[in-house]
Amino acid sequence: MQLMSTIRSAKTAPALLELSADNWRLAVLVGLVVSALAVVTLPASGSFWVVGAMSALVAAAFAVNAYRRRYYGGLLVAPAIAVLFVMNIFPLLWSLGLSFFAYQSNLQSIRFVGLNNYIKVLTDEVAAPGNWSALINTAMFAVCTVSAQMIVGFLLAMLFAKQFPLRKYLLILVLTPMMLSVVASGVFFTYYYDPTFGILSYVINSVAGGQFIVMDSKAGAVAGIVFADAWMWSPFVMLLVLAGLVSVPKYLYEAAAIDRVSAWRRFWSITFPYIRGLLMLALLFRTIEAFKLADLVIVLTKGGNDTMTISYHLIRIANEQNKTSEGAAISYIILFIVIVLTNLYLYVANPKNREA
Amino acid sequence: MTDRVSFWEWIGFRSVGGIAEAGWGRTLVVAVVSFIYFLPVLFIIFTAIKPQGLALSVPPTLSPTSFFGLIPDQFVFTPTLDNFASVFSRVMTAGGQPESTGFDRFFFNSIVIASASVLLALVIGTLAAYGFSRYPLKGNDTYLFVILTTRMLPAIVVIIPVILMFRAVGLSGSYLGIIMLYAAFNLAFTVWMMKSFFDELSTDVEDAARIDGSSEIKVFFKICLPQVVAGLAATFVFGLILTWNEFLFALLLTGPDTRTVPVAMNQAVSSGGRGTDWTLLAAIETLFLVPVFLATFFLQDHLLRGVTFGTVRK
Amino acid sequence: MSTIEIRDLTKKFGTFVAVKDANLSVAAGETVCLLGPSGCGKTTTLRTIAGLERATAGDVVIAGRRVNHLPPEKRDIAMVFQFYALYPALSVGRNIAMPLHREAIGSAEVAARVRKVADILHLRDILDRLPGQISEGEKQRAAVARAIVRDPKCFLFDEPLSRLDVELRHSMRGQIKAVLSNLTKATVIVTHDQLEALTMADRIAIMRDGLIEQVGSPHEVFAKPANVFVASFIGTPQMNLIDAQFKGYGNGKAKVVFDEQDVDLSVHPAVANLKTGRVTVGIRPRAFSVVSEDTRDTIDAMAELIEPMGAETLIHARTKTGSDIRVVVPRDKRVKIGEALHLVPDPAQTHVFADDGKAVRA
Amino acid sequence: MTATREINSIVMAAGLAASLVLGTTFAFAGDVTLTMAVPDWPPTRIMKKFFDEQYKPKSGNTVKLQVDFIPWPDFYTRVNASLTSGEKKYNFIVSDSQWLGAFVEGGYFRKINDLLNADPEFMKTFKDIHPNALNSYSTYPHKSENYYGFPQFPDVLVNFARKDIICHEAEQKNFMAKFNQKLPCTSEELDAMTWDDFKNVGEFFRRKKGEMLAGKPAEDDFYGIAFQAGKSYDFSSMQINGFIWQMGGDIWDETQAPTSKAEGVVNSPAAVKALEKYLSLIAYMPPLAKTGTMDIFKSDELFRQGKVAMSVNWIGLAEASLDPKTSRVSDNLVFGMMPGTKGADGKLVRWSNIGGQPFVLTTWTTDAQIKEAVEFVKWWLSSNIQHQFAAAGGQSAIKSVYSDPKYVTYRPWNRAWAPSLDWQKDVWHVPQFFELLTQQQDQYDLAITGRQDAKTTQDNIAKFQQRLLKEVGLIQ
Repeated sequence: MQLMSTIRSAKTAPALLELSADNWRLAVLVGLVVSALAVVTLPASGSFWVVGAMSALVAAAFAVNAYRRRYYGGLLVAPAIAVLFVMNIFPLLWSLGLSFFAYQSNLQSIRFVGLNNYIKVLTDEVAAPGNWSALINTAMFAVCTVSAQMIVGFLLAMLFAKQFPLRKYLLILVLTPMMLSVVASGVFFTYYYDPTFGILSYVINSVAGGQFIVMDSKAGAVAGIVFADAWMWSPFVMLLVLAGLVSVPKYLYEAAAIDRVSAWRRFWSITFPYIRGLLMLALLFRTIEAFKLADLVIVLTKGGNDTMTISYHLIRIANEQNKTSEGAAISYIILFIVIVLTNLYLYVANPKNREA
Repeated sequence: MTDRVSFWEWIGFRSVGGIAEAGWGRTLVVAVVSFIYFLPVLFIIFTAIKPQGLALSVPPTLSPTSFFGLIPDQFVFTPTLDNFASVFSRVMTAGGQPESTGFDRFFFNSIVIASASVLLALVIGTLAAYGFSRYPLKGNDTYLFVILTTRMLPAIVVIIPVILMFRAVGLSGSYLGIIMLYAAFNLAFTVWMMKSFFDELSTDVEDAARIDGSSEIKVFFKICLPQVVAGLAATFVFGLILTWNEFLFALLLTGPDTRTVPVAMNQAVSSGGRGTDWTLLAAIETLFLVPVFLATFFLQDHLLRGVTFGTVRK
Repeated sequence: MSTIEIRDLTKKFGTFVAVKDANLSVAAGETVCLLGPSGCGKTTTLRTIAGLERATAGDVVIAGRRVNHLPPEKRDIAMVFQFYALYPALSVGRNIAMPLHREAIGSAEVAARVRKVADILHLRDILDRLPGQISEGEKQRAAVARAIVRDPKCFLFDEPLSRLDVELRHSMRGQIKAVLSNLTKATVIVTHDQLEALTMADRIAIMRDGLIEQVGSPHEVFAKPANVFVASFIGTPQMNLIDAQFKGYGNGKAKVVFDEQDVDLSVHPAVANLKTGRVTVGIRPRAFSVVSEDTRDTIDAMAELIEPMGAETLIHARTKTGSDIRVVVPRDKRVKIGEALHLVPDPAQTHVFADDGKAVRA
Repeated sequence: MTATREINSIVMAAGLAASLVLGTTFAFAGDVTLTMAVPDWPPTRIMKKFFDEQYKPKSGNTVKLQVDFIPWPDFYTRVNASLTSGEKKYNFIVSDSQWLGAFVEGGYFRKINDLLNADPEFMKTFKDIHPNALNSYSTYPHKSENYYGFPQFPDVLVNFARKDIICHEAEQKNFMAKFNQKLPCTSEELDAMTWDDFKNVGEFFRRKKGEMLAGKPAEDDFYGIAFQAGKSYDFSSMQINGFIWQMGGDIWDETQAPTSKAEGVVNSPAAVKALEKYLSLIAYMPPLAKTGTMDIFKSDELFRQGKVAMSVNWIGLAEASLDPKTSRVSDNLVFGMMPGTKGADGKLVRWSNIGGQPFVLTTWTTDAQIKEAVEFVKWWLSSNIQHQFAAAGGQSAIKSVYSDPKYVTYRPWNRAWAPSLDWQKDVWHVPQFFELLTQQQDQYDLAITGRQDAKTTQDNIAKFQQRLLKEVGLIQ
């Protein structure tokens, strides 16, 4: 128990049967007994609340105990860990477990298959090619959309880096795209790209003549998706970069002006060190999100024109086809890739490692 | 006496008069770029005030006014507020009477669920961040990384266990369930962000307060918290933006009474069994944009301070 | 020729007038200090010379050329900033080399020049460190090194020593002065520290509320303050400034009344032309001789507080009606609290300022 | 504070919270609530409306129908998650006929044979449903005697056309000159169309902006035909199946499992030729077809916006084309049966894939609820309500209802309804439906967007189906 480990106890712990708010041993005992009774005697929806109350009791005892004995670290972190455990980590472990079983949620039969799901999704001659091509597409989308976001976000940030009249009002305009619901903006992008009704086609058709269809080739479809995604999320990168840019002390630029430093050198010597960490952070967050890219693809192409991404593929497998355990295996493969990338980021972003 | 001002100086890319201050020239340039960037949103807003029949007209109608003749008449439409009325009440069956669409409830739900969950995450997450920052546990970094990991997996993976869990305990379709779930999903972000803020604070003042006999609780509330108000505001805005438009969990874990707008919005994507009702969808999205837009606007000053995550600190 | 000249310079920020009609010229090889309390416009003046601010009106002339429209990089100047403005991501050596990148010289030459200034400023051992890893004094020297590594038309210093402790400040004053004296450039130093100004400057320009009050050599501004403000600002302990009624002039002495005392003071003959009325009499604390007799020439006061200052003793004396008079006497002059003092001011150090605050000397 | 007091207060607080969250679920005896998951569209809205306005339970109980209107795009996701997670929330579920297998095998959908047997009146109504509709909507295994569902909104594909274009004199004359054939104009003429005629219409009406169209210069590019050719859900299979059946091919026959084969059947020359025919029509559709997103909604939208002359689509979408608020062509519509293929005997073969949805009972519905549910279903399928439903824009699969002469007067497309019903078949109902469908849709998308020929496409589909169905034991 981490609550116990931080700082050595200042007061002696109460005896087991002493009635005291910090007697966590008694609380655990009472909690277990009452919970067990409740589980046996009450229906699930009733016993849940009794167990919940008992957990709260135990937690309260732990909290009082921790406070009296100054285990502040554990005390402060515990609620967050508890909520995360119940709502996130527990379900994650559940699906991790499922990935070792053959389980199809609509058929309710279950049997242990070890690593077979992983082997199947990676090597099976029917299932694997789809996974691999979706993974490769996802990597391509990640590279395209993240770099587009980084470039556009960076350029936007450069525009807003100085104080000027009405800046606040113009900034909020640029931030708006990321507040839109993906579905709504995605649906409107199908309109913008539509060859019959769409604005883009209208403009191009009237300027160039002929018939313009954005989404009828892989290049066009990818460009269409990347454009919409980058449009929505470049403001996020912009905010991060902008935060770095405005944190550069003004006098450094003044010194650079006095020292007659060229714009190029000024950027790399002064500005860039201030935004490097934030750029890497944006890269991390956006890459994680890029691996989850599905909504826009569903709305814009349904995965047609070879734009299937691993996340959409996963939705089809885990949701439409109810192949729950196979889906879990795929998601843990995604998680593995993302964790590797994240650690790579943390390694690169840490100056100590970089210079070594 | 006036001096020649170069173009670059005028738009603020090079300036003599105050390096960090640019003038109206810069405003003009940024306004043009921002406007172009904003155009797709503007189009949605304009679609919201378009007569339904003009949504798919060719050539597309672009503006409710001609802007003093700037825009040719064929691109101009007569604005209407009917679509906003249809968001809340419209005819659902041929020849029937207008009936309530329940959107008043959905908006209410969205606001309650998003704000409650973000605030809850803020409370729990700020406490945890303070703990991670001031009282590092054994394996502190591991905890932090695990917390970050919870944001990496596609939501679809956890959905079945979560539904099972919610069903078992009767949380399905309740406010409490979805609020707790969103709070958990916002926690990762909140903890990471707030920790960087606490890390940036100098501990001298806190130590001084402790020496003066302040309790830990008082140190936290009276000394630390007031210094990270910007961080709280920024975290709130980011959390709100991420939660506001969440779709999958909302679809699967809310009932008819707790349904949120992003789910109900699909009413307009496939309206009455035909395709998209463009003007209705635009009206919903426009209304739905307002709360988060206002929140962002009023907390905007904190945003830039908020996103540094301590990475700038040397 | 390396000179700086500002003519009728005015700088406004919105409606706030930071500098008003300032005139100043700095000759080649000359060091001028802009001295004044904070907010007086001295830094703005310097920044306007540097081109970091644009003049609202008036001209900035560097080396005989009007540079109002030129950005800093085209003015060929070097500047040391108050916070040093060292580039945090670059080593000290690369910081110093920064201004040399525009010069058409090879990297060997750059290295040689950096080494040269590093030697002058004793930075040789820390060239590879980052600014975050060196002390305040080293930062300051690095900032100076970066300024002098090049051969600009003039030097500008913004509060160069304000962040150093007293001891470092003392030694750096000497070092900077030594470095500057070897260069024949016009130099402007902004400071709020009169000691810094008095020791380093060839001339001092004293500013208040955007106006240059007086420009002169350290001796001039001390011995002949142009007005009450300069008189009060220069010199420690502060000059005694006594409100008095001028009753007339005769026998080389001015008859003044203050605090119900009639006193005849030996003053500058120009006082004779003054009309009777309110004046301010300024007398340096060290300008008093203590005599035993109460005469018409003496100012009478009672010692109230005695502060030994080492070689000298500062006495706060109070006149009958309560005016405070600071007197500095040699250490060997023993004065007790409560003792009545009869003070005779040195005529050469007695200044009369007319009702408008200006010194009466001509 | 002592631990006992703590326990007391915490338990009380938790109890309070529980009752707040769970809400009061206590109900009086005699109160029955039936909860129903339905897609949000007019046929279900009408059902709910009729129930609220007209339904009087014979039992005297207070019966409430609580309907969860779920937007169409998310309907399956929501229902599927609710069922597979064991949420046990709904008593009735509107289900696409193809989902039957997946959810029957999972034990979610309730077999209703016992209810039918117990109630002859119910059985009589039930057996009055057109056999093709009954087989599709109610049986699992397909065409067995195991019954599950009741028609909610039965649907077939019909041909929508614009009178102002196809009946225009100049167009009629030019068409005759070009094809030596009359351009179909009336409903009867539409009924008689083959896919070749349909293709001619497509070819004939391809007009660029400004070219003459029905006596006026076209305001925008104009196209002859539209039909479904989209990648998502079943938005090409439903159409292609009709081509395959009409041209003598077949899909994997689940009724003959496990002896029926996929390889050799699915990629038979007839099936390949059928797909080729389907693909040959794509060129005459609006350009969106080239992106693989020409789903039923887009083709309908293009038709309503006046960009095409003829469109094959579900009746379920037709209502919007009659409404001037959502349709630019509402004044000039004519409807006919979906085009057919000339058989060896010279008669038109009109096989088509049935659409629409049944609604089913779930296994956790209690006896008390079932009693009321049966009464409700009987009421719903009663002649009076079915007539009202049809009059409000619905369709009825009950023979006595649709064969009533009044029936064709409700809507202009109703005259095509009865004859079409005789030609309906359905796609697979097996639990592997979604796997079969997604793979097939992906393959068809490749063919539609011109990346793959018909032969390869059908070969790939056959190979996949053979393997998958063999794996699960549906093919020996």
